[in-house]
Amino acid sequence: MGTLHDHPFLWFVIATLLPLASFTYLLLVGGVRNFARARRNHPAADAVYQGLGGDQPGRRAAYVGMAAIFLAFVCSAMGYVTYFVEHHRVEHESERIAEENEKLDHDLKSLRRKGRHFKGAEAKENSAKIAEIRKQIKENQQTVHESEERLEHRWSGSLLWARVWSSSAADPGSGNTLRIGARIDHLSGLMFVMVTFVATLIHLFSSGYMSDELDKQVEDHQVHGEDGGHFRRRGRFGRFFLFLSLFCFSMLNLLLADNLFQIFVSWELVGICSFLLIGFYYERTSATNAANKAFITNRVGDAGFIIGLLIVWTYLGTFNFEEMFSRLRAPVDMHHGHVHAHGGHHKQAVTDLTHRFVKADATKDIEGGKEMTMKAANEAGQYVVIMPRPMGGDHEDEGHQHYNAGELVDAKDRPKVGEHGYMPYWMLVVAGLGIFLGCVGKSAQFPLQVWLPDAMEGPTPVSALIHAATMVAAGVYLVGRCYPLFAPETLLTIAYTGGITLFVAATIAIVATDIKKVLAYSTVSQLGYMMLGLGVGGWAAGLFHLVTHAFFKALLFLGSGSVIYGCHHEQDMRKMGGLFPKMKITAISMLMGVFAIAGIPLFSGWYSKDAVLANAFGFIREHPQHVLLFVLPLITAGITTFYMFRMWFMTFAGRPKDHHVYDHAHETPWMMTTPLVLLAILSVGVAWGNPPWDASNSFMETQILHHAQPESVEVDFHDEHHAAHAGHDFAGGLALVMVVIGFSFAASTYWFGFLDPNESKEMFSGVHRFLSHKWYFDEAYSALFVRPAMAAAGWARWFDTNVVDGLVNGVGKSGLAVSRVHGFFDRVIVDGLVNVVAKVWYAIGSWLRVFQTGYIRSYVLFLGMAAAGIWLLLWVLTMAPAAQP
Amino acid sequence: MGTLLFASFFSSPLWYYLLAIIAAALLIGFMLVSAIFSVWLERKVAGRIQDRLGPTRVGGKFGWLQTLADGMKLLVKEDIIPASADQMLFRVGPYIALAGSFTAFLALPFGNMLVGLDLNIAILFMLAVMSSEVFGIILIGYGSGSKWALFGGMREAAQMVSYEIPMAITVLVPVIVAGSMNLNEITLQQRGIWNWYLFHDPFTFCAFWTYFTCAMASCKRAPFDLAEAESELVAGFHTEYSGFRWLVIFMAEYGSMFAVSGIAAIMFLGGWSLGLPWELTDVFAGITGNATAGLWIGNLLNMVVFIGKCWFLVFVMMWVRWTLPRLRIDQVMMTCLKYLLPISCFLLIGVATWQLVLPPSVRTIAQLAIFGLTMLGLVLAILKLLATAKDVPGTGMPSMWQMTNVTGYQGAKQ
Amino acid sequence: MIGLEHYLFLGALLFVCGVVCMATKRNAIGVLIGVELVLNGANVNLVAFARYNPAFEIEGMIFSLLVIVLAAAEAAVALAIVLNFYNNHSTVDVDSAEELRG
Amino acid sequence: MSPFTNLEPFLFWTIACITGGCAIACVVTHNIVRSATWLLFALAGTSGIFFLLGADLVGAIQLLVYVGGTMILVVFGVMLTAQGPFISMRTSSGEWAVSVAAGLLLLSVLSVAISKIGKPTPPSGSTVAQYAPKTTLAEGMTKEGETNEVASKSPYSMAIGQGFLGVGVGPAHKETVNGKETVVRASYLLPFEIVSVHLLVALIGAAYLARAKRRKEAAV
Repeated sequence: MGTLHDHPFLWFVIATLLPLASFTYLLLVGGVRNFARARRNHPAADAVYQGLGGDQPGRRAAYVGMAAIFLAFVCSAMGYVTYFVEHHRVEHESERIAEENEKLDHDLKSLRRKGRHFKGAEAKENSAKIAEIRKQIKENQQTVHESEERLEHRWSGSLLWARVWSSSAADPGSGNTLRIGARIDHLSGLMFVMVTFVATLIHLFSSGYMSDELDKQVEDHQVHGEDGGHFRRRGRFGRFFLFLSLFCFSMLNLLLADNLFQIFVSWELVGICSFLLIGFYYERTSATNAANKAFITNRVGDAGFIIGLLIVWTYLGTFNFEEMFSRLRAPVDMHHGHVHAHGGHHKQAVTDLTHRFVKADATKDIEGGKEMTMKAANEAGQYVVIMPRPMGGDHEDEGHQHYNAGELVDAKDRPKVGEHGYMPYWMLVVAGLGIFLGCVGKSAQFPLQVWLPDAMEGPTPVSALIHAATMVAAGVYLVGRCYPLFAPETLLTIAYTGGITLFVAATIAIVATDIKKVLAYSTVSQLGYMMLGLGVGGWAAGLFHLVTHAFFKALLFLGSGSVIYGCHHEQDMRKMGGLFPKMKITAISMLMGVFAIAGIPLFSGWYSKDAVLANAFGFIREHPQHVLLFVLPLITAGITTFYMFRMWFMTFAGRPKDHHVYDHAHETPWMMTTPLVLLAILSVGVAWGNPPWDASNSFMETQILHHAQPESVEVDFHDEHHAAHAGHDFAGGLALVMVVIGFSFAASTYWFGFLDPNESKEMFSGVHRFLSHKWYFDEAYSALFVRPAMAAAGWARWFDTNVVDGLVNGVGKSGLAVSRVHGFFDRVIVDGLVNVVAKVWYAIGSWLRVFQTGYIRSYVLFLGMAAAGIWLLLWVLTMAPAAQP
Repeated sequence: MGTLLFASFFSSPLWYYLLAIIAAALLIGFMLVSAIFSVWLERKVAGRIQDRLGPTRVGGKFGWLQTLADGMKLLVKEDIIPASADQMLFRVGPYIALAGSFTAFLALPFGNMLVGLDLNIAILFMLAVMSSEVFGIILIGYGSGSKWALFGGMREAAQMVSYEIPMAITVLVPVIVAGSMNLNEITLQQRGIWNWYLFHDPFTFCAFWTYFTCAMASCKRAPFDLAEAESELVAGFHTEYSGFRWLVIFMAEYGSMFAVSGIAAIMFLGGWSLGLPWELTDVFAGITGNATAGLWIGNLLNMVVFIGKCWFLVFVMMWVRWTLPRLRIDQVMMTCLKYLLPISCFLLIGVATWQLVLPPSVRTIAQLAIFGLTMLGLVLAILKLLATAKDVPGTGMPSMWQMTNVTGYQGAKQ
Repeated sequence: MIGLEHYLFLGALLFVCGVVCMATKRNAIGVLIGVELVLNGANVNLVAFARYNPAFEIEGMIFSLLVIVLAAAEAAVALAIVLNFYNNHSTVDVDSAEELRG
Repeated sequence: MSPFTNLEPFLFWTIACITGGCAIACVVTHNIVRSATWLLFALAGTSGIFFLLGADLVGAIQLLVYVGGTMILVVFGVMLTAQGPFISMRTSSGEWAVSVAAGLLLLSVLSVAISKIGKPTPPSGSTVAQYAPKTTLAEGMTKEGETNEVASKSPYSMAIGQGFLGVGVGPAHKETVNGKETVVRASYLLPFEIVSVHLLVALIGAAYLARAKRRKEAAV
């Protein structure tokens, strides 16, 4: 692929491969160690085993994993800064040239106008000038194009991975290769930096948190042996970091990928890792159940993902994002800046089809496809026209065609080189929904959110990793990545899913008592915000919230981990309280996180949540029938504030409720507090812009994520964005009001004690029960899916035992009867013959045995005599003819 | 191919028999004289190193007839064969040892073509026949029918067999440089002191020291003389021997000392070459205008130089023997198998790489640098020695060096 | 003048001595000694042919070198077997190794 | 050309008598250590025969490997397995008679066979020198201005060495390769490699077999 200098995206490739290297190393070392352990009776194996640490797990795994992920962070930070600078330079340059071109265009027009009046030599001169200016414009455009190409070339690359069969001999290049590749833009670069940074801190934190696993023998208080004692096992320090490294690699590979298939592979790897890590304490039934639940729930989502993949592959013949989008969305006309679509009536002056779906209706069938009638922008049609694949190489102009409404196009159902294709519009919607279903599973959205709270069974740093940087982020990231693929209907589904999720999860979080469960539901709720933001066209807003959320959620989870560690694995908030003086660093840094998630101004959550709300507001301004999409998040903003402060107050403020816990509580070691402090700082400042108090001017959103935004977003949601910009302050103000209300409720209940929580519980006991049963989701799933499946399994078992086995047994019995008859024949006739032969040979053998003395010497003697005898024989034979005559 | 030195004088086929006998007699005579001289030298050196005089009484100023007298005494001693000994093996053992050591002299060139048998693979031949010496030792040890002798013999056998391997490999280092196993050829390539293979490259430089260590061990010289460790095994494998057979064993030992020193001198120290860039036989042939005369005169000088070098190396062995304490048997074996063997293999690979990879100019520079540095070190050492030689080795004890007025000790300072 | 047949006869003598040695010695190491004699007889033949047959000049020597080396390996293995045998039977009398008798 | 040309009859008879005599003595003696000693003399004599035949490399290797290595091994074996200081296991005279008779029969047959082959005289000069590849050292093995005369002086050892390194050294014979007649010579790289590996395997096997084991009784 070239060198780092020519292809700086390789920095990111290195960053991706580093955790893989660490994983491989740890796997090999662990494998050798286990192999040697099983054979440690043997001195060599024992030496190997002792050399690798023996029974005592070492901290080496942590160092290796941490070093790998830290180096990955360094690499990706370096790569991202390079990208940022380069991208900025190119953009600046193209802006300058665009201005220049505009000026030139102006000149051109005036020259033309004047040219009408010229005659003879003057006209000639004029036309020469016009030609020169045209040339200039073209050159300028060429320069911009080239510099963008160069940037693209420098920041992406791919390798042939697998060759699938050729779909048609005539068009061998179409849809027959899977490529493995990397493509860096602002989104993936930023995510890279965020993921590696957070993961580094989580590694650091884990090396402290998991130090129990360093013991030769770990006593698991939650597992009881048959004798009633606690379960004892060897420490699994190394294994934890092994999985952690694989997790990081999977996530980074997911970010790196330039195609859906590679994402799918990483997606599954992420799923496996989460399974392994959630089930880390696999002796506990609850942990294995949670791991299974997470895995199976994700499988449901992945089924949808696969459907989406199949549709995409069938119609587009590629998984590469750029190619997919360029086939689904109308291209830019390079010569005129716009593709003109005639006809149609629009509110805005957006008359071009650029970056839109080109819809069409079939007029008649032709050989190998259909003849389509093109529709104008925003006009409904049954089919989506798929753009022809460019010829590649010299055929730069391919794909820059004019599309006129009402024009006829010959279209095959899959695009070949230079040909149009089509796909039914509903297929496009289904593909989008399928991919989104994958995201629903991974990001724990509304129907599939049940696994995430149960995933708390894993060690707390794992929860932090899953919730902040890796797993759940993957779903949101994928929605952002595949955004141009989604039809408006799909996006609306996404928005509603997000809206429902954020509300449902937030309500459940109100009544949760386990500190980690509160955070888990808050994650689900925040993911709902992201999905909502994406669904209503706030591409940048949704992903912005993803990044800010990663920092404060990692902070909150690590903080809760710190609390749990400090309280000796006590997770129930009702037993805590008044811990502030005992663990000041944890408390203050967690407070920063709470501020951030609640949306207190100047904290990072404030910016992103406001952006999401503003986009939702813009959306309902344009589509008032979807007013729920603004109301739900607005209410939930208050609820979020309430339950987050509730958590903090219950943990740190007030009076200690359980003296046993309180007396033994202590601040955690530096390895665990350092990440907290770093994350707290970032939770505050990561989203600041210039000036910081302007909520709509966050640097990350306006300078970074907006540059990564696909062009189609601006085209599809032009009006909504306009409205959102106008209503930003209004939406933000409403949210602030909700925050204040939520905070006052929380403070009066859990801090000042004006309201008694138990009283409220009594008062709303029905609601409380409903909420503490998590809206009866688990019960409903159990009744709908689990129990029917169990019943079906039971029936299948009955069928198997009685019918299938009965058949088999019958066959066996009849075989037995046949073989009895056969056996008689065999014994009497066949064996009789064989025995006679054997007896003869036995007799010969007993005679020959006399010569087999077993003495080497006699054998040698026989050999020598035989040799001499043969020689003699030969001699006599050769002599004999001589003697004859 | 090979030529006997005297072949140029006589053409009658009858002479071959005579010449062979003469050559053999000369060689065995030299070996005897050399052994006698070495024994005397050893005792003197031991005396000086241990701050005593050594033999002084017999034969003039330095007791130089002492060994001869000892030899006479041994010859007339009663020849005892222990009752439990295996008669035949007991008798034959010493001669096998002597034959092994003596046959090595056959291929050892004392001067330009001044060699019993000019073999192409002379160095291999020498190593081969010297390796058969150990068999004699084993038979001596086994045939004596005594535990001391058996243990000594077994130790000796283990030690010699082990040390032969690194010794042979280190010898191959200069062989690779020379591209020949012909000792005459190898010596002729080392005309001029800076061309001695000792200085040829770092690997040969190290190979010399490694070789010399192995050679000392395979001659069972101290500090590797476990086979005759007096404190443990009485006299080791030759405990039961006396008289003439004992003499033979010792001749074999001193013979092989000379032989390995000879190999060292030829392979690393320029053989008979005085260190001048010309071959003396050619020089004298030029001066006299007669090739035969040149061969005679030049080779006479060559022989003196070569024997001088060998005796110097023998002296170094004695010096080491009386300086260093004896090792334990496990240490001896460990030194060989864990250190010397890998080192020698490394040197072999290294020198091959050096020859193949480096351009000739670099090799020449390296050679001159090594030569220069060695000479510098030598000069500095000599200067240091000169500077400190005035001081009497002071131990605070009255010693020979201070006995200025003692009479009766001929070596004492006057 | 000494001819090829002289050497060949010497080789044959060594060979026969080796065979007789193998046949008569009850000591396992004696058998091994017999084997060495047999191989030496063969080697003498090879080298003699190398001398007297120009077409065999290098081959004879190379073959004999290979034989020598393989004989060394064979001796090492055979002695190891003998030691093992001694460990198990406390004797080196090959007549006691008759487990293979029919 | 052997260096011993003029002395050949005398040396041959001397060495052959010693060798043959020692071989016979080796067979006849009952004491195994003596038998080994006689074998040593026989082997040394054989190497003398090799020197006499001009194969000095083979002779030296014979001395080095057989006498220096194998014999030591044999004697070690004897000593490690000897229960008394001098062991002798006598064979019954009947067996002796049969063995000697068979041996004599074999010897007579071989003698007859030997007498039936032609009586070639040794070639006057080495033919190796004619067809051996140009025995110059590789570039850079010598210093500037020096010739590589060394190599050509020793055709046998050089040719054997080159043969083991894969250079064609055997007698030339014509073969059709790809439709073209080419002169082909045998080279011995592969046997050399095989022997090397074989040697290694044999050594490891020997070490494995001979390693000290506790006896069965001790284990109980």
